[in-house]
Amino acid sequence: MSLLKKLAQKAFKKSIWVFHVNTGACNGCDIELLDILTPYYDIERFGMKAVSSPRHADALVISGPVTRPTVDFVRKVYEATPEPKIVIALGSCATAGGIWFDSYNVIGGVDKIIPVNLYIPGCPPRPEAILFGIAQAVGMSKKKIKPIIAAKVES
Amino acid sequence: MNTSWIILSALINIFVVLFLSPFFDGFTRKVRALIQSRVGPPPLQSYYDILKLMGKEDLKSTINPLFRISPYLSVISIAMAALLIPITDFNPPFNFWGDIFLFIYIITVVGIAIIITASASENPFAYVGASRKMMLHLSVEPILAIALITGAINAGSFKIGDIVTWYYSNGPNVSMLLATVCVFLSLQALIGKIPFDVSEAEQEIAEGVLIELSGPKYACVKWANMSKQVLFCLVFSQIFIPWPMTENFLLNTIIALLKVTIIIFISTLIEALNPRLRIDQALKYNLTLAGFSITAIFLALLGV
Amino acid sequence: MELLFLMLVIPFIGAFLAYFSKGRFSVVIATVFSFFTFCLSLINILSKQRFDYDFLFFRWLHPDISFGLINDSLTSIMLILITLIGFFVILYSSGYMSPHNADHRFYTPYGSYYFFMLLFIGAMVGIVTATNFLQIFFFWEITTICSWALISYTKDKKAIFSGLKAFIMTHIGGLGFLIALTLMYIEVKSFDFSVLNSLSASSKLVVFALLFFAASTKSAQIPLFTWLPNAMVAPTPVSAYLHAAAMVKAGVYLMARIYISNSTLSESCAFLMGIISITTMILSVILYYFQDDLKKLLAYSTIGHLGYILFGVSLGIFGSYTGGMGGVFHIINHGFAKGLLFLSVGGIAYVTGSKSIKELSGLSNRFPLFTICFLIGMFSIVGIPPFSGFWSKFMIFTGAFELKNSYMAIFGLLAILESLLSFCWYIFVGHKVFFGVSSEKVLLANNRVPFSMKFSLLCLLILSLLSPLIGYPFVKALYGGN
Amino acid sequence: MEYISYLTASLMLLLMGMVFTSFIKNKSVSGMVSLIITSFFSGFILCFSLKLILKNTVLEYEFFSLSPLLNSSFQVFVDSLSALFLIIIAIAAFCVTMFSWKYLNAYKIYSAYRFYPFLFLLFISSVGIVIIRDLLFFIFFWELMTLSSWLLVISEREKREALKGGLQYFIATHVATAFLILASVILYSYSNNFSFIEIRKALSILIENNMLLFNFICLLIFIAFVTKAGVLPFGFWLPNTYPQAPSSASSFFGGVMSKLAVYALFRFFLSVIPFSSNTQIWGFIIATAGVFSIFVGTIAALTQDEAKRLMSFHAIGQVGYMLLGIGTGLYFINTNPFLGMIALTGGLLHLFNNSIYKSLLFLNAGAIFYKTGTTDLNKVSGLIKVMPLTTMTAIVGSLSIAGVPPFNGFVSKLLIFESSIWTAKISNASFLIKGIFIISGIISVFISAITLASFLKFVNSSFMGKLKTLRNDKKDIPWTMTVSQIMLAILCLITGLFPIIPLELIYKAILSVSEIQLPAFSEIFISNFAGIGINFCPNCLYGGAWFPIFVIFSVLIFSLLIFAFEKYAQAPKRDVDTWYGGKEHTPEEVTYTGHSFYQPFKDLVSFKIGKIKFRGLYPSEFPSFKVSVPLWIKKIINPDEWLYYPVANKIEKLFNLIEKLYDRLIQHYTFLFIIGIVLVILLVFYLLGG
Repeated sequence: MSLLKKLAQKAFKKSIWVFHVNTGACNGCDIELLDILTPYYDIERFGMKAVSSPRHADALVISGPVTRPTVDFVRKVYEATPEPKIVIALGSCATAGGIWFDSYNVIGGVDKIIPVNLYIPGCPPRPEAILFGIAQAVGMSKKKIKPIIAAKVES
Repeated sequence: MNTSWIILSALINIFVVLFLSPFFDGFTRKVRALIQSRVGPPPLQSYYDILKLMGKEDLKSTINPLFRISPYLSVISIAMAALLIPITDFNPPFNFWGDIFLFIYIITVVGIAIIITASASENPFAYVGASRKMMLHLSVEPILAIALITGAINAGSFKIGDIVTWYYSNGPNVSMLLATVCVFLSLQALIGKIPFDVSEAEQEIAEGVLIELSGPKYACVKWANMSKQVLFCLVFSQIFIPWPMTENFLLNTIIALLKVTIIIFISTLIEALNPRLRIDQALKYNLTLAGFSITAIFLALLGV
Repeated sequence: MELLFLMLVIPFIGAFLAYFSKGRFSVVIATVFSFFTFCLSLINILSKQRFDYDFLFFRWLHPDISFGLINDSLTSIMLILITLIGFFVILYSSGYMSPHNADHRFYTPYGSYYFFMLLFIGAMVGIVTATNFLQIFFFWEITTICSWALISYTKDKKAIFSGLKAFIMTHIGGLGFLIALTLMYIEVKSFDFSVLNSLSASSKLVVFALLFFAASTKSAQIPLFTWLPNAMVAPTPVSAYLHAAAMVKAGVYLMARIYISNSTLSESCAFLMGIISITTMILSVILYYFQDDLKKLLAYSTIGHLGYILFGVSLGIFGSYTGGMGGVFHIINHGFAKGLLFLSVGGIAYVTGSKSIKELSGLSNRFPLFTICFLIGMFSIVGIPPFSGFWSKFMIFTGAFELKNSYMAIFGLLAILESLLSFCWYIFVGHKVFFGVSSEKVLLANNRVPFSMKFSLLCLLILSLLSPLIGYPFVKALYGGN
Repeated sequence: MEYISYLTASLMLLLMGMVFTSFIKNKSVSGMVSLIITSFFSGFILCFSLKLILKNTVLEYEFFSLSPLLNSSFQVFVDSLSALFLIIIAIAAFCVTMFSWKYLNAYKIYSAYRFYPFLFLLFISSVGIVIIRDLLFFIFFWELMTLSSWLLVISEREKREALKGGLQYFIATHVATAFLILASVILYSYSNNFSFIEIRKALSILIENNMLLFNFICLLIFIAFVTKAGVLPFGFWLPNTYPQAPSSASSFFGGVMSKLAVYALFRFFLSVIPFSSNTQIWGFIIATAGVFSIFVGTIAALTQDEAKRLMSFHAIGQVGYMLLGIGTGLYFINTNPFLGMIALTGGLLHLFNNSIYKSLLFLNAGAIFYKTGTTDLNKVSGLIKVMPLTTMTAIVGSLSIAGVPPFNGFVSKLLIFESSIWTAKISNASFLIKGIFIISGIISVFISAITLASFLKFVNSSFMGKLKTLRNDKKDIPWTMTVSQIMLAILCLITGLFPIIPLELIYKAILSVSEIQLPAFSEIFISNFAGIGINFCPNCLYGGAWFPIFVIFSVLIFSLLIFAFEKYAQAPKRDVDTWYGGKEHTPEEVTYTGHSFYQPFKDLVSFKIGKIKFRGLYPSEFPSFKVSVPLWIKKIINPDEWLYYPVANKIEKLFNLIEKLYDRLIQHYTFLFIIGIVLVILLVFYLLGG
């Protein structure tokens, strides 16, 4: 592994670019996600920023239960994101389907479609929780639980 | 003017334009954050970004070979343009007659490289961006050309070095001041920042020309864009405001960096405080400015 | 000499034989006799004789007036034009005058047709070989009769009227000729071509004006030019012959002859000729734009080009050899090209039954031969190099400006303008008729074109291409002779 | 003597080709025959002209003379300028014929003898124009060229546009030729000879005696050539005409034919018309016409959606550059030979370069047509996947025409810019004239950007993007077509990197033509294979320079660095679908058509004056107008109606009146008889008595 590669890996943690995917959310999570861009929380101080193309993204933040029409989109957007990437399921719905879990047009949580690295539960989750979650995902903050999902990603 | 001086000077130019440009970008972001009363990213953030992108996966959405080549071309041409800017001395490291035309064309090549990348990517958003970028380019390029030609007429030489020397020794006159003002007014458009960032409008066409790029290619284009900012600020500060200039090349470099910092600060202020223009508005603005700047030529002809 | 005499006699004999023979046999006789005439003229040219023969046994009116045969460059080249085109027209007629003709079905026996055609050839040979004005006048009136008969050949009302009109108008011209002859005789008792030199200044102008009047009616110049467009009711080969070699060329031949034989003509004569020919030219080019019938278009074009020739001759009289020779040169070039044009239009009419510019389009898809013939004829006429018209027209233009006379320069300018305008209309017509999507008439046309028509068209095509080469030595000789 | 046999042989070859191909109906056989013949021809001509230039000799030979009828002779005269153009013709002819071989298969209803004979005729006439030194035969070949190109334009005889274009073309150029004919006959009246030498003598007398006439002749010549060259407003026909011919023919039109008009202009104004104070005025007029053409032509090109039409507009614009160079040169060559020579050289070098890349670009359009059946930029896209090499050549051509370093357009444009802007410093012309020259320079710089933009549009919308449906299979175009394009592309690159090669040829050509004292090559250009330096005045240092070596080295070094960098970073690669927001789309939905490119700019330069709509400063559609002829004209031109028929009717009435007297009554006859006798007797008495 070359020096540049190592540097790149190190830099990865300091510069997470986020692409936001809405698979059918009620916009509650989306508004909370926007909150972290505001001066109060200011996600940019961690080098994070929202991008508008999955090609540039390092993290996919998926909010909402995966509805039937959006299944293809979720797969596509996952494919369109370059490695290394992390997938963050934002909110209860994205985690496991939320209150829509048995709805006829909902598949369920995001992990039924694509591997997920991180769940941020809450309906909606607080901005602090989102920040904390992302920080955990990239290893900026120590994890409190064992990352079982990480194994799933590798498989 | 020996070979070693040329190499040293060239290295300094490359260093300033290419390798310091992420720092200046970081500076911009910091300033913008401060204006918006945020903390903002760390000053080296842009270096991290580029490094990170270097290590990322390189996605190929097309078999078009141009899609692979042209991002690198943009960096190459920026580097070449950097060699034509006087930083360490009145004379740039590569200094020959007629280089203002070469300079104008090389900065065009930067645009072409990005446009070809965009259009090779097969993405309609990228096409929109490419179209806008070209229009912006062809409306703003005449202003720089006219300003440089004004200098050339005044100095009686097509060398950038001679223009700077003449300007430094003779002091400003009306035509040069007018040209300077015009270049300043077009600086944002030259750099491609708000209010002239129509070709990469994130909210509107999803980064337009850059939408399909990823990994090292994206890093290159990002880097080229950052370097372009420094390059044009250097053009403005070194050619149109050459004061102060000393004998010592290190001191000159530091002065140049300081000037660039100030200009970038002003440019960031403009960027942070303005909304984006529509493409037709931008075109009209630029073409009006270009028409206005022709006055500078006539003034230069009259010798004032 | 015997050759020339034979040439003069053979068409007349052929004419009577053709008249009295039955059915298709007359065709054969006409073809053979015209071919024979053509061969004789060819031999005449190849033998390169130049003479001025005198029929010593024949005297009339005055002992000094001699009749005979002349054979110089002008005559030789006119002879080749007359006999060649005559032969091809007769050959063409053998295919054209048939019941299969879609334009007009010819059922009637052809005897009288070939009679008059051969008579025409004979009369034209007589005109160009005549040694004096009186002799010319004799044959001159024969051509008038022939044209009258041939124009009203189809015998419908319009044809008869047109024939009569042509007859009356050209005859009025002939009257002018007669008066001129009388005046000549009264003053110097001679009809020689060089007689104008010996006339007194005032009567010289009068005689010249009268001769020019005769020539201009024959050559359809202002004022009496209206018979020519009407004469288009004649069968197309007749029109072709009328326009290319016979009838109208008699007038210009007369003027060319006067120009060559008389060196002391005044400038006012030249000016008179110039102004009339230029006016005719401009008038004809305006009239181009009102024509729908291809043949009428060609008729007006003939009027214009005769104007060119007369303009060239007038330049020659004015003092420019280049212009004069250009005029003579144009007789040849125009003859071949116009013959080609008429015959191709005849072919088009033969297959489609229409000569209307509006009705025809896209002919090139089905009839490439007609297309090539028409286009090459057209380019020759309007003077696109490398085709023939370019050279003679260029000489005329050069002559006009060479004189450094402001009037002649203006005339030259007008001539160039005419050339341009006619080019515009011709190229438009060419585009309209030959290119584009085929019209109904063209699609319904029958494909069978008689071999004789094709053959004569092809030959004329080649001749038209070569006509500058054919004409050049003669014109050069004429120049040297002066 | 050796030279003339070369020349005769090559002309004979062309004639042979014309005759042979007239009889071969099969396209591929005909193509092969003409390719063989043309390659021999090109080889001969290249050998001949290079030898001529390098040995610095002149070929002078008289085939035949038309005297005494006209003092004109078929006088062949090949100096370095002619040789330069022969080189251009040879290159273009070879590539065009090679391309046509397979290309003609793209036209279904189209037999070979609608194309090759006329192409050979075009070659013959172009060679003829270049080598002749006699005005009459010059006009002859000039019009022959018009004729043959017209035949090529209308070779698709069922197409309305082709016919319209052909008609416009022929009429416009024939009118121009009429101007030339007028000029020539006026000149003949003074020189009494059509030879250029005699005409020059006559003109030098004319300058002293009749300035007005001299200027009039200059005007006629100017209009004649400028119309053919396609300089606006005289070249209005060009965009309607060039696209209609088969692409290989339009390639020859754009690459050589319109350049021959510039050649003629150059030849006449530099060597036939003697230098005088008027030369300056004409230089200025030529330069202004050039700038106008540059500006309008190129901006109009930006608004076009059809590849060949776009290129045709660029042909107008590029000719403007040449005219700007030549005009500036003519203006300054007397007062400031250094500047004048730089401008002239720039103009001619641009011509040389232009003939290469313009041919290339039209061939590219032909390749597109071959593959898709259309050159409409809205209907083609993604062709790089089918023909990658063609795409590369198209990009090279586009960058060359835009003058991007290191391709060849840059060098010549550099010379033109510098010379026109440099007038400010060196010349002592008036403020206004200087201003106009400088503005011309700036406009040409600006228009370079526009050129680039419109060619990027061409490249982007035809070669990039999703592949749309093709006419036939997905194979690449035949190799002959590709090779002919690649040859031209390589030439673009070579002449861009080593401009010294054409530059020296061109300089020699100008020196061979001009009769005034001019600085030597080494005084103006310091050059080696590293690049060129330009000297603007005898004492100053080098005023302009172009070091392609710098560009090459920098590109190489930086490319190596970046390549190493990328290799070092070891980014993994993966093929993915294009990102449209996750959804499946048809190619039509996700293609950004050529029409949409630069829409705001198009709106900016489109306006309406009266009833004429201007699109890109160029009238896109004229209101139709009808000329109604007044009745009196119709009446006057038909004297039958108002003169002859009434008179005839009157006479007829008179005769009817007389006829009435004959009413078959013997008494009346007797009465008349008696009256008659009485009258006769009275008369006799009167006569005898009197």
